[in-house]
Amino acid sequence: MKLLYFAWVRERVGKADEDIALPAEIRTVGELMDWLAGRGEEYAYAFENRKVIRAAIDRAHVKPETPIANAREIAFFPPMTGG
Amino acid sequence: MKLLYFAWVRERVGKADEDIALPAEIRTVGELMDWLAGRGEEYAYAFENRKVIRAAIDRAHVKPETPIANAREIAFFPPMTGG
Amino acid sequence: MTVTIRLQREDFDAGPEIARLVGARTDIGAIVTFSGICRDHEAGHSVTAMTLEHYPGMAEEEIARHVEEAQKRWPLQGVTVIHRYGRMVPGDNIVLVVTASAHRDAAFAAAEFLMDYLKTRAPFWKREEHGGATSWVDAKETDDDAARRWTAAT
Amino acid sequence: MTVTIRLQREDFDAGPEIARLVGARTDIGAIVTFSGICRDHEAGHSVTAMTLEHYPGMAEEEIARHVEEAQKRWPLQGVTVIHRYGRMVPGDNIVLVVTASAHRDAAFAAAEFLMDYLKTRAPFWKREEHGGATSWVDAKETDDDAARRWTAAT
Repeated sequence: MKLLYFAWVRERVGKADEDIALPAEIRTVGELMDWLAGRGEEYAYAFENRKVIRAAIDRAHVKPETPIANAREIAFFPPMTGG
Repeated sequence: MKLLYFAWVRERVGKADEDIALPAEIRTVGELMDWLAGRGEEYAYAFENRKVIRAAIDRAHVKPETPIANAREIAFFPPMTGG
Repeated sequence: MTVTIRLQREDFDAGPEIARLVGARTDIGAIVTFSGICRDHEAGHSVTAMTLEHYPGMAEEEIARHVEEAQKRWPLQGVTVIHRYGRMVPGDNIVLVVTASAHRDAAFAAAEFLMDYLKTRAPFWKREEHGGATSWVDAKETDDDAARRWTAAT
Repeated sequence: MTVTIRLQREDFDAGPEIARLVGARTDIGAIVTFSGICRDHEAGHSVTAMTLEHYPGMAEEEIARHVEEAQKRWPLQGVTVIHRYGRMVPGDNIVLVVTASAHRDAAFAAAEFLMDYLKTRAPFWKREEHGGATSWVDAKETDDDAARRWTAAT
Protein backbone atom coordinates (compact mmCIF):
# COMPACT_ATOMS: atom_id res chain seq x y z
CA MET A 1 0.00 0.00 0.00
CA LYS A 2 1.22 3.48 -0.85
CA LEU A 3 1.30 6.14 1.85
CA LEU A 4 1.62 9.85 1.03
CA TYR A 5 2.43 12.73 3.38
CA PHE A 6 1.92 16.42 2.73
CA ALA A 7 2.94 19.76 4.25
CA TRP A 8 4.20 19.51 7.84
CA VAL A 9 3.23 15.84 8.10
CA ARG A 10 5.64 15.22 5.21
CA GLU A 11 8.33 17.37 6.85
CA ARG A 12 8.03 15.57 10.17
CA VAL A 13 7.95 12.06 8.71
CA GLY A 14 10.89 13.07 6.54
CA LYS A 15 9.55 11.63 3.31
CA ALA A 16 6.81 12.39 0.78
CA ASP A 17 5.69 8.80 0.23
CA GLU A 18 6.49 5.18 0.95
CA ASP A 19 5.26 1.68 0.14
CA ILE A 20 4.31 -0.28 3.19
CA ALA A 21 2.99 -3.74 4.07
CA LEU A 22 0.31 -3.29 6.72
CA PRO A 23 -0.38 -5.80 9.51
CA ALA A 24 -3.73 -7.46 8.80
CA GLU A 25 -5.28 -6.29 12.09
CA ILE A 26 -5.26 -2.61 11.03
CA ARG A 27 -8.73 -1.98 9.71
CA THR A 28 -9.40 1.77 9.90
CA VAL A 29 -7.61 5.00 9.06
CA GLY A 30 -7.43 5.82 12.78
CA GLU A 31 -5.84 2.47 13.58
CA LEU A 32 -3.31 3.10 10.81
CA MET A 33 -2.37 6.45 12.38
CA ASP A 34 -1.91 4.74 15.77
CA TRP A 35 0.30 2.11 14.19
CA LEU A 36 2.35 4.67 12.23
CA ALA A 37 2.89 6.74 15.38
CA GLY A 38 4.66 3.73 16.89
CA ARG A 39 7.13 3.33 14.02
CA GLY A 40 9.75 5.74 15.35
CA GLU A 41 10.44 9.21 16.63
CA GLU A 42 9.70 11.06 13.38
CA TYR A 43 6.34 9.28 13.03
CA ALA A 44 5.50 9.85 16.68
CA TYR A 45 6.18 13.58 16.11
CA ALA A 46 4.18 13.72 12.88
CA PHE A 47 1.18 11.98 14.42
CA GLU A 48 1.41 13.40 17.96
CA ASN A 49 -1.82 15.34 17.53
CA ARG A 50 -3.91 12.95 15.46
CA LYS A 51 -7.06 15.07 15.83
CA VAL A 52 -5.77 17.72 13.46
CA ILE A 53 -4.50 15.29 10.81
CA ARG A 54 -6.74 14.70 7.80
CA ALA A 55 -6.67 11.63 5.60
CA ALA A 56 -7.66 10.64 2.08
CA ILE A 57 -8.12 7.16 0.63
CA ASP A 58 -7.61 6.95 -3.11
CA ARG A 59 -7.84 10.73 -3.36
CA ALA A 60 -11.10 11.25 -1.47
CA HIS A 61 -11.42 12.68 2.05
CA VAL A 62 -12.16 10.07 4.75
CA LYS A 63 -12.72 10.03 8.51
CA PRO A 64 -10.59 8.14 11.09
CA GLU A 65 -13.28 5.47 11.41
CA THR A 66 -13.30 4.76 7.65
CA PRO A 67 -12.20 1.17 6.87
CA ILE A 68 -9.02 0.87 4.85
CA ALA A 69 -10.39 -2.14 2.95
CA ASN A 70 -8.91 -2.23 -0.55
CA ALA A 71 -7.22 1.18 -0.47
CA ARG A 72 -4.39 1.59 -2.95
CA GLU A 73 -3.21 5.01 -1.74
CA ILE A 74 -3.66 6.63 1.67
CA ALA A 75 -2.57 10.23 2.30
CA PHE A 76 -2.11 12.14 5.57
CA PHE A 77 -1.95 15.91 5.77
CA PRO A 78 -2.84 18.95 7.89
CA PRO A 79 -6.08 20.90 7.42
CA MET A 80 -6.12 22.42 3.94
CA THR A 81 -5.20 26.07 3.37
CA GLY A 82 -5.73 26.55 -0.34
CA GLY A 83 -7.66 29.15 -2.27
CA MET B 1 -37.44 74.92 -13.61
CA LYS B 2 -36.14 72.17 -15.83
CA LEU B 3 -38.15 68.96 -16.20
CA LEU B 4 -36.65 65.78 -17.63
CA TYR B 5 -38.43 62.64 -18.82
CA PHE B 6 -36.91 59.22 -19.44
CA ALA B 7 -37.84 55.91 -21.07
CA TRP B 8 -41.60 55.48 -21.64
CA VAL B 9 -42.43 58.64 -19.70
CA ARG B 10 -40.32 60.52 -22.27
CA GLU B 11 -42.00 58.67 -25.15
CA ARG B 12 -45.50 59.41 -23.86
CA VAL B 13 -44.85 63.07 -23.08
CA GLY B 14 -43.19 63.35 -26.47
CA LYS B 15 -40.13 65.25 -25.31
CA ALA B 16 -36.97 64.60 -23.29
CA ASP B 17 -36.98 67.87 -21.36
CA GLU B 18 -38.62 71.25 -21.04
CA ASP B 19 -38.34 74.47 -19.06
CA ILE B 20 -41.44 75.30 -17.15
CA ALA B 21 -42.73 78.02 -14.83
CA LEU B 22 -44.59 76.30 -12.00
CA PRO B 23 -47.61 77.75 -10.23
CA ALA B 24 -46.60 78.76 -6.70
CA GLU B 25 -49.15 76.47 -5.05
CA ILE B 26 -47.37 73.30 -6.22
CA ARG B 27 -45.24 72.30 -3.30
CA THR B 28 -44.47 68.58 -3.65
CA VAL B 29 -43.37 66.15 -6.33
CA GLY B 30 -46.76 64.44 -6.15
CA GLU B 31 -48.59 67.74 -6.66
CA LEU B 32 -46.35 68.44 -9.65
CA MET B 33 -47.34 65.07 -11.19
CA ASP B 34 -51.03 65.89 -10.66
CA TRP B 35 -50.56 69.27 -12.31
CA LEU B 36 -48.58 67.84 -15.23
CA ALA B 37 -51.26 65.18 -15.82
CA GLY B 38 -53.73 68.00 -16.46
CA ARG B 39 -51.60 69.67 -19.13
CA GLY B 40 -52.93 67.64 -22.06
CA GLU B 41 -53.53 64.23 -23.47
CA GLU B 42 -49.88 63.17 -23.75
CA TYR B 43 -49.21 64.18 -20.13
CA ALA B 44 -52.38 62.47 -18.93
CA TYR B 45 -51.18 59.30 -20.66
CA ALA B 46 -47.64 59.57 -19.28
CA PHE B 47 -48.84 60.16 -15.73
CA GLU B 48 -51.95 57.93 -15.78
CA ASN B 49 -50.43 55.50 -13.29
CA ARG B 50 -48.53 57.81 -10.98
CA LYS B 51 -47.73 55.04 -8.51
CA VAL B 52 -45.18 53.46 -10.81
CA ILE B 53 -43.47 56.71 -11.79
CA ARG B 54 -40.28 57.58 -9.95
CA ALA B 55 -38.83 61.05 -9.53
CA ALA B 56 -35.49 62.69 -8.86
CA ILE B 57 -34.78 66.23 -7.71
CA ASP B 58 -31.38 67.55 -8.72
CA ARG B 59 -30.23 64.02 -9.53
CA ALA B 60 -31.24 62.32 -6.30
CA HIS B 61 -34.21 59.97 -5.83
CA VAL B 62 -37.19 61.54 -4.02
CA LYS B 63 -40.66 60.46 -2.92
CA PRO B 64 -44.00 62.03 -4.03
CA GLU B 65 -44.28 63.85 -0.71
CA THR B 66 -40.85 65.50 -1.06
CA PRO B 67 -41.12 69.32 -1.29
CA ILE B 68 -39.93 70.85 -4.52
CA ALA B 69 -38.50 73.87 -2.70
CA ASN B 70 -35.50 75.20 -4.64
CA ALA B 71 -35.20 72.37 -7.15
CA ARG B 72 -33.36 73.23 -10.34
CA GLU B 73 -34.03 69.98 -12.18
CA ILE B 74 -36.83 67.45 -11.67
CA ALA B 75 -36.88 64.16 -13.55
CA PHE B 76 -39.68 61.60 -14.01
CA PHE B 77 -39.08 58.03 -15.13
CA PRO B 78 -40.27 54.43 -14.77
CA PRO B 79 -38.67 52.00 -12.29
CA MET B 80 -35.03 51.49 -13.19
CA THR B 81 -33.90 48.43 -15.13
CA GLY B 82 -30.13 48.85 -15.34
CA GLY B 83 -27.32 46.49 -14.48
CA MET C 1 -9.32 53.39 -2.05
CA THR C 2 -9.20 53.49 -5.82
CA VAL C 3 -12.61 54.33 -7.29
CA THR C 4 -13.35 54.32 -11.00
CA ILE C 5 -16.85 55.01 -12.34
CA ARG C 6 -17.40 55.20 -16.06
CA LEU C 7 -20.50 55.42 -18.24
CA GLN C 8 -19.68 54.76 -21.84
CA ARG C 9 -21.05 53.66 -25.15
CA GLU C 10 -17.88 51.64 -25.90
CA ASP C 11 -17.22 48.05 -24.90
CA PHE C 12 -14.90 47.24 -21.98
CA ASP C 13 -12.58 44.39 -21.09
CA ALA C 14 -12.54 42.93 -17.59
CA GLY C 15 -8.87 41.82 -17.61
CA PRO C 16 -7.24 45.25 -18.01
CA GLU C 17 -9.78 46.78 -15.59
CA ILE C 18 -8.79 44.25 -12.90
CA ALA C 19 -5.09 44.89 -13.61
CA ARG C 20 -5.61 48.66 -13.38
CA LEU C 21 -7.44 48.33 -10.06
CA VAL C 22 -4.67 46.20 -8.53
CA GLY C 23 -1.84 48.23 -10.04
CA ALA C 24 1.34 47.80 -7.98
CA ARG C 25 -0.53 47.11 -4.73
CA THR C 26 0.43 44.02 -2.76
CA ASP C 27 -2.14 44.28 0.05
CA ILE C 28 -5.12 43.05 -1.98
CA GLY C 29 -6.14 39.45 -1.32
CA ALA C 30 -9.42 39.15 -3.19
CA ILE C 31 -10.88 40.59 -6.37
CA VAL C 32 -14.48 39.90 -7.31
CA THR C 33 -15.62 40.82 -10.80
CA PHE C 34 -19.18 40.83 -12.07
CA SER C 35 -19.79 41.05 -15.80
CA GLY C 36 -23.37 41.55 -16.95
CA ILE C 37 -23.93 40.42 -20.52
CA CYS C 38 -26.80 41.00 -22.96
CA ARG C 39 -28.74 37.70 -23.17
CA ASP C 40 -30.61 36.30 -26.17
CA HIS C 41 -33.65 35.54 -24.03
CA GLU C 42 -35.62 37.21 -21.26
CA ALA C 43 -38.50 35.69 -19.31
CA GLY C 44 -39.21 33.11 -21.98
CA HIS C 45 -39.06 35.20 -25.14
CA SER C 46 -36.10 35.79 -27.41
CA VAL C 47 -34.23 39.11 -27.54
CA THR C 48 -32.48 40.32 -30.67
CA ALA C 49 -31.08 43.58 -29.28
CA MET C 50 -31.39 45.95 -26.36
CA THR C 51 -31.01 49.70 -25.98
CA LEU C 52 -29.98 51.20 -22.66
CA GLU C 53 -31.09 54.74 -21.91
CA HIS C 54 -29.62 56.57 -18.92
CA TYR C 55 -29.88 59.84 -17.05
CA PRO C 56 -26.49 61.48 -17.64
CA GLY C 57 -25.13 63.10 -14.52
CA MET C 58 -27.49 61.36 -12.13
CA ALA C 59 -26.26 57.90 -13.17
CA GLU C 60 -22.66 58.74 -12.18
CA GLU C 61 -23.77 60.42 -8.95
CA GLU C 62 -26.07 57.59 -7.95
CA ILE C 63 -23.38 54.98 -8.58
CA ALA C 64 -20.87 57.09 -6.63
CA ARG C 65 -23.28 57.24 -3.67
CA HIS C 66 -23.56 53.46 -3.62
CA VAL C 67 -19.82 52.99 -3.93
CA GLU C 68 -19.44 55.26 -0.88
CA GLU C 69 -22.05 53.23 0.97
CA ALA C 70 -20.18 50.01 0.09
CA GLN C 71 -16.94 51.54 1.42
CA LYS C 72 -18.66 52.28 4.72
CA ARG C 73 -19.96 48.74 5.04
CA TRP C 74 -16.90 46.72 3.98
CA PRO C 75 -13.10 47.19 4.15
CA LEU C 76 -12.56 47.78 0.44
CA GLN C 77 -9.34 48.73 -1.31
CA GLY C 78 -10.83 49.53 -4.67
CA VAL C 79 -14.04 49.59 -6.71
CA THR C 80 -14.55 49.91 -10.45
CA VAL C 81 -18.00 50.30 -12.01
CA ILE C 82 -18.43 50.58 -15.77
CA HIS C 83 -21.93 50.77 -17.23
CA ARG C 84 -22.57 50.95 -20.94
CA TYR C 85 -25.46 52.73 -22.67
CA GLY C 86 -26.71 52.60 -26.25
CA ARG C 87 -27.62 49.57 -28.35
CA MET C 88 -26.28 46.11 -27.58
CA VAL C 89 -26.82 42.68 -29.09
CA PRO C 90 -26.75 39.31 -27.27
CA GLY C 91 -23.23 38.49 -26.13
CA ASP C 92 -22.29 42.16 -25.64
CA ASN C 93 -21.05 43.39 -22.26
CA ILE C 94 -23.44 45.68 -20.37
CA VAL C 95 -21.95 46.28 -16.94
CA LEU C 96 -18.77 45.56 -15.01
CA VAL C 97 -18.28 45.75 -11.24
CA VAL C 98 -14.88 45.01 -9.71
CA THR C 99 -14.29 45.05 -5.96
CA ALA C 100 -10.97 44.58 -4.17
CA SER C 101 -10.38 43.76 -0.52
CA ALA C 102 -7.91 41.97 1.73
CA HIS C 103 -10.66 39.39 2.36
CA ARG C 104 -12.95 37.52 0.00
CA ASP C 105 -16.17 37.90 1.99
CA ALA C 106 -15.98 41.71 1.78
CA ALA C 107 -15.20 41.63 -1.95
CA PHE C 108 -18.11 39.26 -2.66
CA ALA C 109 -20.61 41.16 -0.51
CA ALA C 110 -19.70 44.56 -1.95
CA ALA C 111 -19.98 43.30 -5.54
CA GLU C 112 -23.43 41.80 -4.87
CA PHE C 113 -24.55 44.94 -3.04
CA LEU C 114 -23.46 47.18 -5.92
CA MET C 115 -25.14 44.97 -8.53
CA ASP C 116 -28.41 44.84 -6.60
CA TYR C 117 -28.41 48.62 -6.38
CA LEU C 118 -27.42 49.16 -9.99
CA LYS C 119 -30.41 47.01 -10.96
CA THR C 120 -32.93 48.93 -8.91
CA ARG C 121 -31.60 52.43 -8.16
CA ALA C 122 -29.24 53.52 -10.93
CA PRO C 123 -31.16 55.52 -13.58
CA PHE C 124 -30.92 53.14 -16.55
CA TRP C 125 -33.79 51.79 -18.62
CA LYS C 126 -33.69 48.87 -21.01
CA ARG C 127 -35.72 48.65 -24.20
CA GLU C 128 -35.73 45.26 -25.87
CA GLU C 129 -36.08 44.36 -29.51
CA HIS C 130 -37.77 41.04 -30.24
CA GLY C 131 -39.37 39.85 -33.46
CA GLY C 132 -39.47 43.32 -35.03
CA ALA C 133 -41.18 44.92 -32.01
CA THR C 134 -39.63 46.87 -29.14
CA SER C 135 -40.76 47.14 -25.55
CA TRP C 136 -39.48 48.63 -22.31
CA VAL C 137 -38.30 46.01 -19.84
CA ASP C 138 -40.40 45.87 -16.69
CA ALA C 139 -38.64 46.18 -13.36
CA LYS C 140 -38.47 42.84 -11.58
CA GLU C 141 -39.80 42.27 -8.10
CA THR C 142 -37.00 39.78 -7.53
CA ASP C 143 -34.52 42.61 -8.10
CA ASP C 144 -36.33 44.81 -5.57
CA ASP C 145 -36.26 41.94 -3.09
CA ALA C 146 -32.54 41.44 -3.70
CA ALA C 147 -31.86 45.13 -3.07
CA ARG C 148 -34.01 45.16 0.08
CA ARG C 149 -31.94 42.47 1.82
CA TRP C 150 -29.17 45.05 2.34
CA THR C 151 -31.43 47.28 4.41
CA ALA C 152 -33.60 44.72 6.21
CA ALA C 153 -30.99 43.90 8.86
CA THR C 154 -29.85 47.44 9.69
CA MET D 1 -21.84 23.32 -19.35
CA THR D 2 -18.23 24.25 -20.05
CA VAL D 3 -15.93 23.10 -17.25
CA THR D 4 -12.25 23.94 -17.11
CA ILE D 5 -10.07 22.88 -14.16
CA ARG D 6 -6.36 23.56 -14.26
CA LEU D 7 -3.58 23.26 -11.70
CA GLN D 8 -0.49 25.03 -12.86
CA ARG D 9 2.74 26.64 -11.78
CA GLU D 10 2.32 29.44 -14.36
CA ASP D 11 0.42 32.69 -13.88
CA PHE D 12 -3.03 33.18 -15.41
CA ASP D 13 -5.00 36.13 -16.76
CA ALA D 14 -8.67 36.57 -15.85
CA GLY D 15 -9.68 38.42 -19.04
CA PRO D 16 -8.88 35.67 -21.57
CA GLU D 17 -10.31 33.03 -19.21
CA ILE D 18 -13.62 34.90 -19.06
CA ALA D 19 -13.60 35.31 -22.86
CA ARG D 20 -12.88 31.59 -23.33
CA LEU D 21 -15.73 30.60 -21.00
CA VAL D 22 -18.23 32.82 -22.84
CA GLY D 23 -16.98 31.93 -26.33
CA ALA D 24 -19.71 32.50 -28.90
CA ARG D 25 -22.57 31.86 -26.46
CA THR D 26 -25.32 34.44 -26.23
CA ASP D 27 -27.39 32.88 -23.43
CA ILE D 28 -25.09 33.92 -20.57
CA GLY D 29 -26.29 36.90 -18.53
CA ALA D 30 -23.86 36.96 -15.62
CA ILE D 31 -20.20 36.13 -15.10
CA VAL D 32 -18.70 36.24 -11.62
CA THR D 33 -14.93 36.05 -11.33
CA PHE D 34 -12.96 35.60 -8.14
CA SER D 35 -9.23 36.25 -8.18
CA GLY D 36 -7.26 35.30 -5.09
CA ILE D 37 -4.00 37.20 -4.79
CA CYS D 38 -0.93 36.68 -2.58
CA ARG D 39 -1.05 39.39 0.12
CA ASP D 40 1.90 41.10 1.81
CA HIS D 41 0.33 40.58 5.22
CA GLU D 42 -1.52 37.87 7.07
CA ALA D 43 -3.11 38.13 10.51
CA GLY D 44 -0.96 41.12 11.48
CA HIS D 45 2.47 40.01 10.27
CA SER D 46 4.13 40.71 6.95
CA VAL D 47 4.59 38.05 4.29
CA THR D 48 7.46 38.14 1.82
CA ALA D 49 6.56 35.03 -0.16
CA MET D 50 4.36 31.95 -0.06
CA THR D 51 4.77 28.41 -1.38
CA LEU D 52 1.72 26.33 -2.24
CA GLU D 53 2.04 22.56 -2.00
CA HIS D 54 -0.71 20.37 -3.42
CA TYR D 55 -1.70 16.73 -3.77
CA PRO D 56 -1.51 16.10 -7.53
CA GLY D 57 -4.42 14.06 -8.77
CA MET D 58 -6.55 14.52 -5.70
CA ALA D 59 -6.61 18.32 -6.11
CA GLU D 60 -8.13 18.06 -9.60
CA GLU D 61 -10.60 15.38 -8.51
CA GLU D 62 -11.68 17.26 -5.40
CA ILE D 63 -12.23 20.47 -7.37
CA ALA D 64 -14.17 18.52 -10.03
CA ARG D 65 -16.42 17.04 -7.33
CA HIS D 66 -17.26 20.52 -6.05
CA VAL D 67 -17.87 21.87 -9.52
CA GLU D 68 -20.34 19.00 -10.04
CA GLU D 69 -21.99 19.83 -6.73
CA ALA D 70 -22.26 23.50 -7.79
CA GLN D 71 -23.89 22.43 -11.08
CA LYS D 72 -26.49 20.48 -9.12
CA ARG D 73 -27.31 23.44 -6.91
CA TRP D 74 -27.42 26.27 -9.44
CA PRO D 75 -28.28 26.63 -13.15
CA LEU D 76 -24.73 27.20 -14.39
CA GLN D 77 -23.56 27.48 -17.96
CA GLY D 78 -19.84 27.30 -17.29
CA VAL D 79 -17.23 27.07 -14.54
CA THR D 80 -13.49 27.66 -14.71
CA VAL D 81 -11.18 26.95 -11.77
CA ILE D 82 -7.46 27.58 -12.01
CA HIS D 83 -5.26 27.05 -8.95
CA ARG D 84 -1.54 27.72 -8.95
CA TYR D 85 1.10 25.90 -6.95
CA GLY D 86 4.75 26.70 -6.27
CA ARG D 87 6.27 29.90 -4.91
CA MET D 88 4.48 33.24 -5.15
CA VAL D 89 5.26 36.75 -3.96
CA PRO D 90 2.78 39.43 -2.86
CA GLY D 91 0.75 40.66 -5.81
CA ASP D 92 0.92 37.30 -7.61
CA ASN D 93 -2.29 35.51 -8.59
CA ILE D 94 -3.07 32.32 -6.64
CA VAL D 95 -6.52 31.18 -7.69
CA LEU D 96 -9.20 32.04 -10.23
CA VAL D 97 -12.84 30.96 -10.17
CA VAL D 98 -15.20 31.99 -12.98
CA THR D 99 -18.89 31.09 -12.98
CA ALA D 100 -21.40 31.77 -15.75
CA SER D 101 -25.18 31.70 -15.53
CA ALA D 102 -28.24 33.32 -17.06
CA HIS D 103 -28.82 34.97 -13.65
CA ARG D 104 -26.51 36.84 -11.34
CA ASP D 105 -27.63 35.25 -8.07
CA ALA D 106 -26.63 31.78 -9.31
CA ALA D 107 -23.26 33.01 -10.60
CA PHE D 108 -22.49 34.79 -7.29
CA ALA D 109 -23.59 31.89 -5.10
CA ALA D 110 -21.66 29.29 -7.10
CA ALA D 111 -18.45 31.35 -7.03
CA GLU D 112 -18.69 31.82 -3.25
CA PHE D 113 -19.49 28.15 -2.75
CA LEU D 114 -16.49 27.06 -4.82
CA MET D 115 -14.14 29.45 -3.02
CA ASP D 116 -15.32 28.35 0.42
CA TYR D 117 -14.69 24.73 -0.56
CA LEU D 118 -11.34 25.42 -2.19
CA LYS D 119 -10.25 27.04 1.08
CA THR D 120 -11.25 24.14 3.29
CA ARG D 121 -11.46 20.94 1.21
CA ALA D 122 -9.09 21.18 -1.75
CA PRO D 123 -5.71 19.60 -0.88
CA PHE D 124 -3.46 22.66 -0.92
CA TRP D 125 -1.18 23.87 1.86
CA LYS D 126 0.44 27.28 2.17
CA ARG D 127 3.85 27.88 3.67
CA GLU D 128 4.68 31.52 4.32
CA GLU D 129 8.03 33.26 4.35
CA HIS D 130 8.32 36.19 6.71
CA GLY D 131 11.45 37.82 8.08
CA GLY D 132 13.75 34.98 7.01
CA ALA D 133 11.62 32.29 8.67
CA THR D 134 9.01 30.04 7.11
CA SER D 135 5.88 28.55 8.66
CA TRP D 136 2.85 26.57 7.54
CA VAL D 137 -0.32 28.63 7.48
CA ASP D 138 -2.90 27.45 10.00
CA ALA D 139 -6.38 26.65 8.76
CA LYS D 140 -8.84 29.38 9.76
CA GLU D 141 -12.00 28.67 11.71
CA THR D 142 -13.70 31.46 9.79
CA ASP D 143 -13.05 29.49 6.59
CA ASP D 144 -14.59 26.36 8.11
CA ASP D 145 -17.60 28.40 9.18
CA ALA D 146 -17.93 29.85 5.68
CA ALA D 147 -17.87 26.35 4.15
CA ARG D 148 -20.38 25.02 6.66
CA ARG D 149 -23.06 27.54 5.68
CA TRP D 150 -23.60 25.57 2.44
CA THR D 151 -24.56 22.42 4.33
CA ALA D 152 -26.35 23.86 7.36
CA ALA D 153 -29.62 24.50 5.54
CA THR D 154 -29.90 21.20 3.63
